[in-house]
Amino acid sequence: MSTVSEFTFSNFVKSVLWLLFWILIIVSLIALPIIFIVLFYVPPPVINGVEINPYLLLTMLTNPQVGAPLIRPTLESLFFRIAVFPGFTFAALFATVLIFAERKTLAKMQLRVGPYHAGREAFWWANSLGGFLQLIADLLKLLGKEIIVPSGADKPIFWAAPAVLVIAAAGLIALIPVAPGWVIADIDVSLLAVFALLGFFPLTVLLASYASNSKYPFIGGLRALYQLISYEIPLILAVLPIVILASTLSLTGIVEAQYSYWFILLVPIGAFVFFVTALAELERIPFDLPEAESEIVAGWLTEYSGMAYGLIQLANYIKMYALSALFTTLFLGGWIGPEFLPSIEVFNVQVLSSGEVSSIFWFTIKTFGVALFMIIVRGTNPRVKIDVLLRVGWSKLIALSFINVFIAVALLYLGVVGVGH
Amino acid sequence: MSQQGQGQASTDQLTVEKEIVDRVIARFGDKVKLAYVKPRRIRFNVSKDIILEFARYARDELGFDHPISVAGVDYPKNKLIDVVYHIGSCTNDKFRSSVLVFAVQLDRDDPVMPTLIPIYRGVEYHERETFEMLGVIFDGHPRLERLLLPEDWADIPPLRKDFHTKGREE
Amino acid sequence: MGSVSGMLRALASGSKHLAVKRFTLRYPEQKLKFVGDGYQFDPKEGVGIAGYRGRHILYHDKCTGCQLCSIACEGIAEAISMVKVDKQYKQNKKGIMPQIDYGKCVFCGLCVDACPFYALFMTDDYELAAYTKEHLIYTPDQLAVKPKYQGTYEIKIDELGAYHDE
Amino acid sequence: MGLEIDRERIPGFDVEGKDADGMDKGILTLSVGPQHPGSGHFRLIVKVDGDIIVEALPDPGYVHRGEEKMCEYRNYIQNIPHLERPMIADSCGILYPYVLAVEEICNIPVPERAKYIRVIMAELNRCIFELYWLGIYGIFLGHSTMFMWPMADRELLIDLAEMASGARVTHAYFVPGGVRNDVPDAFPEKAKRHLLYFRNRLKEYKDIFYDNPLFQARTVGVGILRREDAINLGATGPVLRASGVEHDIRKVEPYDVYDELDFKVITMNEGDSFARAYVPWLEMYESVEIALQALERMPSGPVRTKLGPNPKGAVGEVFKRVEAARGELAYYLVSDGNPKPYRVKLSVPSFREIPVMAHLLKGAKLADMPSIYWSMNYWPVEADR
Repeated sequence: MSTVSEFTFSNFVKSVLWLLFWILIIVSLIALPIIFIVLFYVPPPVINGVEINPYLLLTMLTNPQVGAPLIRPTLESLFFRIAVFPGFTFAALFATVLIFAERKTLAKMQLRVGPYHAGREAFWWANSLGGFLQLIADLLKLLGKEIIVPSGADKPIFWAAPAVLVIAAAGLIALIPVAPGWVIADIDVSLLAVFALLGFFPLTVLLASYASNSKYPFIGGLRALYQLISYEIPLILAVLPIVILASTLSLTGIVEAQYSYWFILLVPIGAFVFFVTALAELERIPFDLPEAESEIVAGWLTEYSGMAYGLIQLANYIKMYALSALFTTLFLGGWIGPEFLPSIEVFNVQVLSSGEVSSIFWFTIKTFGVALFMIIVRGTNPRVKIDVLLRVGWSKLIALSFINVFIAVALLYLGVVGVGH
Repeated sequence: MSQQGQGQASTDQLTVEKEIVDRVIARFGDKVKLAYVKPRRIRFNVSKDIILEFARYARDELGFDHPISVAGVDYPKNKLIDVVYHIGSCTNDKFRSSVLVFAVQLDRDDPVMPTLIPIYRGVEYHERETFEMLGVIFDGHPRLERLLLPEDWADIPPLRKDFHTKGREE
Repeated sequence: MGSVSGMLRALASGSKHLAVKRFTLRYPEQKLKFVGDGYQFDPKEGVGIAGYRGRHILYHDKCTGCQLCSIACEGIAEAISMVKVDKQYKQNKKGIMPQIDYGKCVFCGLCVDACPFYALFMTDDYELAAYTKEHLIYTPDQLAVKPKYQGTYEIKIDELGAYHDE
Repeated sequence: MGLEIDRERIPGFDVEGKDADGMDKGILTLSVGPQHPGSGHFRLIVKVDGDIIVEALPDPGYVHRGEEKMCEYRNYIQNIPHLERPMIADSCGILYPYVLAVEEICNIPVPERAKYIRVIMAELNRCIFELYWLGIYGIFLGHSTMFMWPMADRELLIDLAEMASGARVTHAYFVPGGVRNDVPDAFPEKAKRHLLYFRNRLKEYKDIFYDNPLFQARTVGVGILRREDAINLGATGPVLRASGVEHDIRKVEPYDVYDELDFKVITMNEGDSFARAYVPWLEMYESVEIALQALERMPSGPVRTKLGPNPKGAVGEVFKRVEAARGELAYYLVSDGNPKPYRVKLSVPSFREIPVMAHLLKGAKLADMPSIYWSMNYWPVEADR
């Protein structure tokens, strides 16, 4: 057996060429016919009274002056909202930035450097990113790893759990308004819908841990169940005064009720309880007991590997974005802030108004600030114990949230604030 | 065992050791053999019949209550295995800096002695180690199993002198 | 209330460190500075001279092939073996000199202590990584080369914390 | 919280484990280690009933390498490098009693300056170990910052140790008859600068770690070791002192120049995990104090007695102990007059903490396992030797 690896450059080039060949074959023989058949049967979309056929699309791409008036209607289409902004792409991008910010901030707190070297040798532009490419490398690593399924596992549930987690987390972001009118599902009871979606997580975690058919995941799953259920009650109670003060269950309505003052000034205890329970909901330090690695390896995540693990982490960070955004919406006035940014115009056609740009800016900044505070809390605290966690959740936080409700009611009764605005 | 004076010891230190020796001799007489008295170290050779009694006396009356070490030494020439207990003192301020050493000399072919766990709970793992390293059997030990060596160790106990490390047979 | 103040102090301490200088030594770009040229030994006094214990350096014109370093290493790492060298030296009639296997060496420096002829010292060079085990075996000729190690960074302490700087 | 579980479906539930009433106890056996993020090269077989540990059986031996047998094949000097391998984070501490024992059995005098240098190095190594230990204690409790800070500050002291000895962790610096080499001229000044800065850094640990209410919730009142148990189980070092026993070999049986230096023995009476974690922190202040005093008083002169090539020991036996970072570390050395020792027995503190650990884990909660386990100062490699 030779010590020299089989991996040579010529082999590498050969494999790349082989791959390109197959892609060409598949595209030309299968994909293109399918596209044309679909185009034949499906009518082209009509935006702003103009029928978008493929030729027009190409013209728009090459000549923006033709396409400029159509940008705004595209932005307002449901597909764009779900897929790009404020939907999944925005949330995933935000989550990615959060991961990077977390790694860099923790590193700075711990007198380290953090991700730094990735891509620096290969790309001249990687220097300015300061290690951001590490995330891409991590993603590639996770994609390339084998997903090992334990032999005794309940396979359908084991496979479904990561997907369900991502879907539930993505469902959360559909309800969050990032600017006036910029929300995917502007329903009247979106706050209730948020809690309904949060209810998915403990169940899915328990199913995932049970399906793993292993000891440590099982303990982790039970811990997650205890933790998430016991912290959902103070989470809901902490939001109750907001509903009382704003007299609406719609998140958009709650933000609009805060034009005169943010709710964090009226109910700071509620904000505190919400923040703590949000940390517990996210299973982040100091409440990462379901994944406490020094006790139960990685908790309910123990048997997950490869991209299944990556999906769970993605769901976690999307959930982190969603809960930070929820905190912003409920307590920090959502998008409210001074209008100071110019509008975005493409060839003299206004795409986003000044108000919208500023709103998106303020929303992003506030949400990022809340997430950053979560990161700092992670850097300064150890993990708590399950009994302490349950005691705090059931006695102290619930008591605090009741005090909070009384404060809100008293404010209302004394006429300090009126119902609605 | 030759007596090794190091010279640095002050005379009042040796009086403490003398006192320990006197008390032990007064209690046990000929049944224990004084091996040496050095500054802060007193060694007795005790037969295995009275070892429990001796240890209990050392713990309760003299205040030597802090087990430090249990060592086994193999002497194939004399056909003996010494099991040497080193016991310190935490409660008796007078004897605090001294270490009481008592050794049980066992027959090399049949090394059996009672365990000292009832008196010093801390010797449990030391005795297990002595068992596996020298083959000394401690009567009454609750878990006399392999400790550091693999469970399927099939050779003679490795710290006996007739066991040689691979490549170092002399 | 004690717990609240404790929590706040922890948060403040953590946030404060966002402004403290980073301690990390960015190794391949920055290298540590060491005292002297490496560990040496003065057999007349029987005492060593402080220095970093990295790769050895062998002075061919002093080595007598006495094997004392090899004997010293026998019970420690068995890294030194005596090999024949091509050239003949006046003081080294047998023409044998130590060859060191850095796959085994533990860098204790007791071979330097054993050399009575000022022939074997240690240097600052610690970057010995190689692709194969064979490359870790340094022949007497390789050992005679003086390494070009240049480390300039050391720990600096100022009011913003400790950090590595030139 | 009465969640019904079909126990036969769950792997690991010991269905046979029945209590006196014939009811299923539902004991879950967990094998913690040797490949577990919270164990090190060490295995604990933990049986839990719900969240309570019913029994914990320590199973060391995964990194055993027969140091005691190895000693019998090498002469007194050759034993130095391999004897410090079991405890590379405190390599001076584990070598110290061996060197003292060889000096006594071979009758080698030690120069005064060497004694001071040894004390400085031993105290530096004590801090190095305790920082390492503290870092791992932090990460065991999920406090990642407390892992990184001690690791960074440890670098300051490693830098000093490297400046003096030439190696960063495995110093092989102490030899019978003194130390290998004198410290460089710039050493005292640099050591003072680093030590004073290090002492300031220690205060930050209190803010972020010891005073943190979440850390206290993890450790206060957890794994209480009573004084009499601590003595009878043979606990040592910070574990013993945290249970209220004022027992420090540096005071009880001063070696080298510890009797000339002024320092306190730190004790606490609580005996819980918090006390066991707090005592090392206080001891680091004392260590810095000792090192600074020794730097002040260090005389000039030779540092090593010139030895013959292969020193022979007198016939006899010697038992030497020192206070290493983890506690009382003793060597029992028997010589038959050859250049090689006849028998070397290491009584290491980590090995002595095993019964204490088993004693404390019984009845504790599973979540308390890391905080009890690591508060024992247990170092698997040292225990296995």
